Amino acid sequence: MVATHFIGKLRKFEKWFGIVAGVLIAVGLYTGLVTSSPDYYQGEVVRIMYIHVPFAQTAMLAYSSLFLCSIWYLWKRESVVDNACHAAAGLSLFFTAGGLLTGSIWGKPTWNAWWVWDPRLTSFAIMFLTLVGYLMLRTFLDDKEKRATFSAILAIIGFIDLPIIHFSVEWWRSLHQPLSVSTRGVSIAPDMLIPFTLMSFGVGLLFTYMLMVRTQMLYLEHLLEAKQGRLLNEGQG
Amino acid sequence: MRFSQLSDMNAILGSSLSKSFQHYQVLKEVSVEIQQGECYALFGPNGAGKTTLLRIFATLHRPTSGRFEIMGMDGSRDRVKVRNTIYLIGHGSYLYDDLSVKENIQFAIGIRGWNPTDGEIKKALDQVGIGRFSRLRSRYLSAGMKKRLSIAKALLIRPKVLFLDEGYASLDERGVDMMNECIRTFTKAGTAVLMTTHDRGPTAEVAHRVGVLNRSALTEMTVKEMVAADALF
Amino acid sequence: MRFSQLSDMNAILGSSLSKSFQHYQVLKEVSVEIQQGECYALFGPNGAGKTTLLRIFATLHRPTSGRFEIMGMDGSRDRVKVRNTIYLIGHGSYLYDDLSVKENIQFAIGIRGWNPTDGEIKKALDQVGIGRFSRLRSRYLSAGMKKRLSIAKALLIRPKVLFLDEGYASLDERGVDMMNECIRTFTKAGTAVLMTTHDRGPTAEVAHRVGVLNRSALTEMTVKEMVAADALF
Amino acid sequence: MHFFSVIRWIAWKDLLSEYRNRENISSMFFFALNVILIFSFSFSLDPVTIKEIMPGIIWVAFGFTAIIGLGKSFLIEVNNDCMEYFQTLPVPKGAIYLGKFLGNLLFMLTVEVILFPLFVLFFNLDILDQLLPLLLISAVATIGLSALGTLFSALTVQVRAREVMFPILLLPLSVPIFIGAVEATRGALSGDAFSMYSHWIELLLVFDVIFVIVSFWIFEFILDY
Amino acid sequence: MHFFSVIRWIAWKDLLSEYRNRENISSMFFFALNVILIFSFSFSLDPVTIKEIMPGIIWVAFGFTAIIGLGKSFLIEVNNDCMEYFQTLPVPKGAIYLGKFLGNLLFMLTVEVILFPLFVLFFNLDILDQLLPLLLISAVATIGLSALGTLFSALTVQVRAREVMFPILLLPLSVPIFIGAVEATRGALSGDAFSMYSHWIELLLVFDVIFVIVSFWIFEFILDY
Ligand code: HEM
Ligand SMILES: Nc1ncnc2c1ncn2[C@@H]1O[C@H](COP(=O)(O)OP(=O)(O)OP(=O)(O)O)[C@@H](O)[C@H]1O
Ligand SMILES: Nc1ncnc2c1ncn2[C@@H]1O[C@H](COP(=O)(O)OP(=O)(O)OP(=O)(O)O)[C@@H](O)[C@H]1O
Ligand SMILES: [Mg+2]
Ligand SMILES: [Mg+2]
Repeated sequence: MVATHFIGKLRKFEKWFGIVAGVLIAVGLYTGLVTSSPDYYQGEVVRIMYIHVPFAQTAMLAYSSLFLCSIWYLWKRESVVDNACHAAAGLSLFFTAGGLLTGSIWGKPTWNAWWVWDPRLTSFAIMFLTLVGYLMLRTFLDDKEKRATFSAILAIIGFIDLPIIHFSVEWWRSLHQPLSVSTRGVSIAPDMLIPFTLMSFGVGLLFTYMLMVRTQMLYLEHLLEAKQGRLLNEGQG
Repeated sequence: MRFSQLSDMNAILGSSLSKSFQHYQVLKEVSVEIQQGECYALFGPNGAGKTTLLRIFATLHRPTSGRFEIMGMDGSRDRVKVRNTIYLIGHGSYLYDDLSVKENIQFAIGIRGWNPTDGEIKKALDQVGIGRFSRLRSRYLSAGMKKRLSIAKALLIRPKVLFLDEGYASLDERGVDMMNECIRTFTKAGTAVLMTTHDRGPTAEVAHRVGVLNRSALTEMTVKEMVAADALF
Repeated sequence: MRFSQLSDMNAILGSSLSKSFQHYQVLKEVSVEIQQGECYALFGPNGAGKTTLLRIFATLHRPTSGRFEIMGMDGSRDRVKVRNTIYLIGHGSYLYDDLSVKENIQFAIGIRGWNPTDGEIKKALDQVGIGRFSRLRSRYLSAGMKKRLSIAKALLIRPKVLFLDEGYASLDERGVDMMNECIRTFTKAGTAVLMTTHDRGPTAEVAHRVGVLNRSALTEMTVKEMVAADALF
Repeated sequence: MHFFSVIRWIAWKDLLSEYRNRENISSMFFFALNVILIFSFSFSLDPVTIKEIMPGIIWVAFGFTAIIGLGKSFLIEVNNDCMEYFQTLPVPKGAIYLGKFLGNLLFMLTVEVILFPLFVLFFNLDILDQLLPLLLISAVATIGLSALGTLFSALTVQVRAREVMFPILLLPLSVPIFIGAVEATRGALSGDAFSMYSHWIELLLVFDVIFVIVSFWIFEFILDY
Repeated sequence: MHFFSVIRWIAWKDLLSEYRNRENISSMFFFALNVILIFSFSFSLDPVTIKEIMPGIIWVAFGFTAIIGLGKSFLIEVNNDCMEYFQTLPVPKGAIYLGKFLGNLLFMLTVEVILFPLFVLFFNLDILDQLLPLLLISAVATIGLSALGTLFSALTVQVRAREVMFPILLLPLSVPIFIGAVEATRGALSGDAFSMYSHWIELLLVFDVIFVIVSFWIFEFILDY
């Protein structure tokens, strides 16, 4: 069946994602925290960038995958895809929280406030709240198909926030750092660019790895629930 | 004969339908065939899955596995076409409390793209015995009157396949007779009727075939066997 | 004899009770007397006012005119005392969805000032056939199981007067037998049972007396007459 | 065409029910009045501050009215399982959405049009020369709010904790609408030239189009999960 | 005594249900977070203005949380007609009120205690030295709000348009509470001496006593109309 095939694929490839992610993050952290030079204006504080930016970017990557999986679910209605959606949402919330937290920590020294009402920060907070709403909606729905469909709908309509997060710094004059890599070229020092890139890809891959593992976990939970309900006919085919 | 002419195609065909809710497998490989013009009665203990089966056929639930056809059209792929041919009288009355009986009928039929005349509406309401109440707001109808109103709608829609959940519930004795009369009207017109029920007496008067759903499996019998049986499950 | 010993006092006494809702007079000068240990069955068409009458006796509605006594206490003046002696099994299940079956029972009885032991609760649940589900959240009970739970509560509360609205509704055939068994338990213990019903068969097995409420008036008959009658209304 | 006749039937039914229950719309209106009352007590009202926060007060009041009013828009459909009837209906589900959406939009606009004069009265606003832009802003913001509100009302009305879930889902996604509406209103109230805040109105229009189209398309799945 | 045992049973049942549905309380909390979000956008936030309107923002946010949270407090009782069971119960009805009131009070206080730090964080407040008076103000204001809210929830839950009727009844009567709470909070936040705003707290206390006693007495009639 589709589900077993899909899960088999995940099991086969997951370790490669895990290994590559580990290596990239290790090297990225070393070059970022130890060998790269401190920022001219911000000093050592800037090193939190190597955590903050990858987390924030990965949060957006995670939401994008949630969005794609949701469309996929509405199209194919495979329950394993719903497991992937659930996994992506949880991870997206995790990385969003990480981005908010590291951003706040960074904000205290640079803006002298944990929080400012700036477009990027706010749109990011909207994403956070949308994800909370998403997970909450799931807990309030018992019917499996209804839960999968309704949460997919929410994820799709919530996707409108993503371009706002990304482009808000361009559209509105804001406190937050503008895009460092954009159509207008790269505006970042080379010895910062290397760890930055490593970390971005590393955390992105880490997310992919976690998504694969978590999807399998949720799928197994679903099978277990099915087994408790004496319906093994679904998973083993 | 009329019956054999129509019966070249099954009105309802379910094959190995299974359905499970979270913890609980309600239906397990249930198969059933119902011809046009036939009235099939479904018995079974509380919680056996009768309503669930009806709702699957009415395209309200998706089966966990298995497939079904209504009037030869696939129940998952051709949902919209299937929906053109079916009507379900279930627990919900599908009424708007603040519209009158007549307005409710106009809405329910009108939204399907057909506007019945006042005469047609009145005829259907009279047939189910609530013609007098056509201007009453449906908020003030009693449970039995709401059931009758649903039947009136079915009479106007003239579906190819009619699903009746707990057909006789909340009807008094005269209402039960009226219901049987209407079922006969439907089957004569070639409509397949699938109904769940707990009442053997009235069912025996109209059913052509009987199924008993118990422990997520379906056993079939004739009406005679049903009447004679000591206990059905 | 036990019966005559108890019957020196009426358990339920209604005299010329009338009740009208906004537009509509439901009951008109209805009088009825029911003795202790007696089971009185109330028939009548949809909307006749059976539920309304029960709810008046259960101190849920106030009659528009007329008065009634429960166990010799006036239904309007001594409401609190009356409430100590009655129990109503109506359409509502009185359950909290997120408490388990057992917790629900503990709450419902505990708030009346009495804490039954686990053994007593288990016995009552077993008697109605849902002992296995005592730890299930009541959200997941089917309609029939909720009905059984209400009966279990009544068994524990041991009211002097029990009102049963649509006693057999949503019970399957085995559930109906269980219900009759419980009604017998109650009447043997001297409880007066007043129940509304549409099902003549099972009612005949337990009822001592029968009333038919039609066009806001009550006519009484014996069980034999009820069984023999062609139509009750 | 059948598509439009479905829209018409839905809107007809909603408006007729609303008309039969005239208390409903007047109660919404009193609710908003209450909100204004609470606001005027909760915020100190010296003329400078009031000018600053007036747009916010207006839109928060409208927003909460929307939460209460739109949240129950699909209640009428679940009460007697009418949602189920819709599900088994052989008609395009998007038309049902549009019918409900139009009804809700009309309802919200009515409440707003009645409330505006009250704001003027209570807070001594001077808006006569800005009436047209203000009406335009109200209209475009309300379209977006109603589009989202209708969708989420249909979604949460079938959920266990619907009273809470509706605002929890609606509010974050309507933040852009609030921002646009508040900023544009601020521009209009402070007497700026239209071109100075028209970009906010354009932004609102973009959101309107996106929300209506996406909701229209996605509504199919709410009725056919 | 039986009176107190009734209170205990009611509170036990409510808290157990609430515990089984932990999402419920967290959803209330996220609702309030959403309200903060909307407010922070709707009101311009330069430091001077914010100081002016902060007490209002806090109490309007709590107020709306109360509307959503308390409004559904009796929903659990009508879902399976439990109100009817209460009515036929041979116990003092006031005890049932007190049980529900205590549960609601606890619930509101929990949400507020979690929200306060968020206000501090989001609006950069400086309240550490004023913590005690602020907690006191919250407590006395919340008692009054819960007392009224519990009563009106019981009243409106049996009414057709309950979503709207609840705030319509609650808001006007709770205006005194809002005024008292906002003024006292303003005093505390601007660092005044306690004696300078303690009369507002006394006022709130008077209202608390009146509301609790009147509601307690009047509740009998809600259950026994
Ligand atoms: C709570 C506070 C903060 C939040 C929620 C936040 C959020 C974000 C998000 C969502 C991104 C990813 C944008 C994208 O990829 O399109 C990002 C990137 C970034 N953030 Fe933050 N941030 C916060 C604080 C800060 C602070 C204080 C600084 C430094 C002064 C900062 C510097 C950056 C930089 C340099 C980037 C990379 C820019 C780019 O390439 O797009 N952030 N932040
Ligand atoms: N949406 C649902 N989610 C979870 N469980 C459900 C759902 N619908 C039905 N069930 C469960 O499935 C079982 C079958 O229910 P169903 O309503 O089909 O029974 P039924 O045969 O119609 O019974 P009755 O005679 O009481 O009407 C029940 O145990 C019920 O609790
Ligand atoms: N609260 C109420 N307000 C207005 N009318 C009511 C109310 N309760 C009942 N009625 C009306 O009173 C009449 C009698 O209702 P009741 O429920 O007592 O009938 P019943 O004999 O129990 O019928 P059924 O057999 O359907 O249960 C009905 O017409 C009903 O519409
Ligand atoms: Mg059923
Ligand atoms: Mg009745």
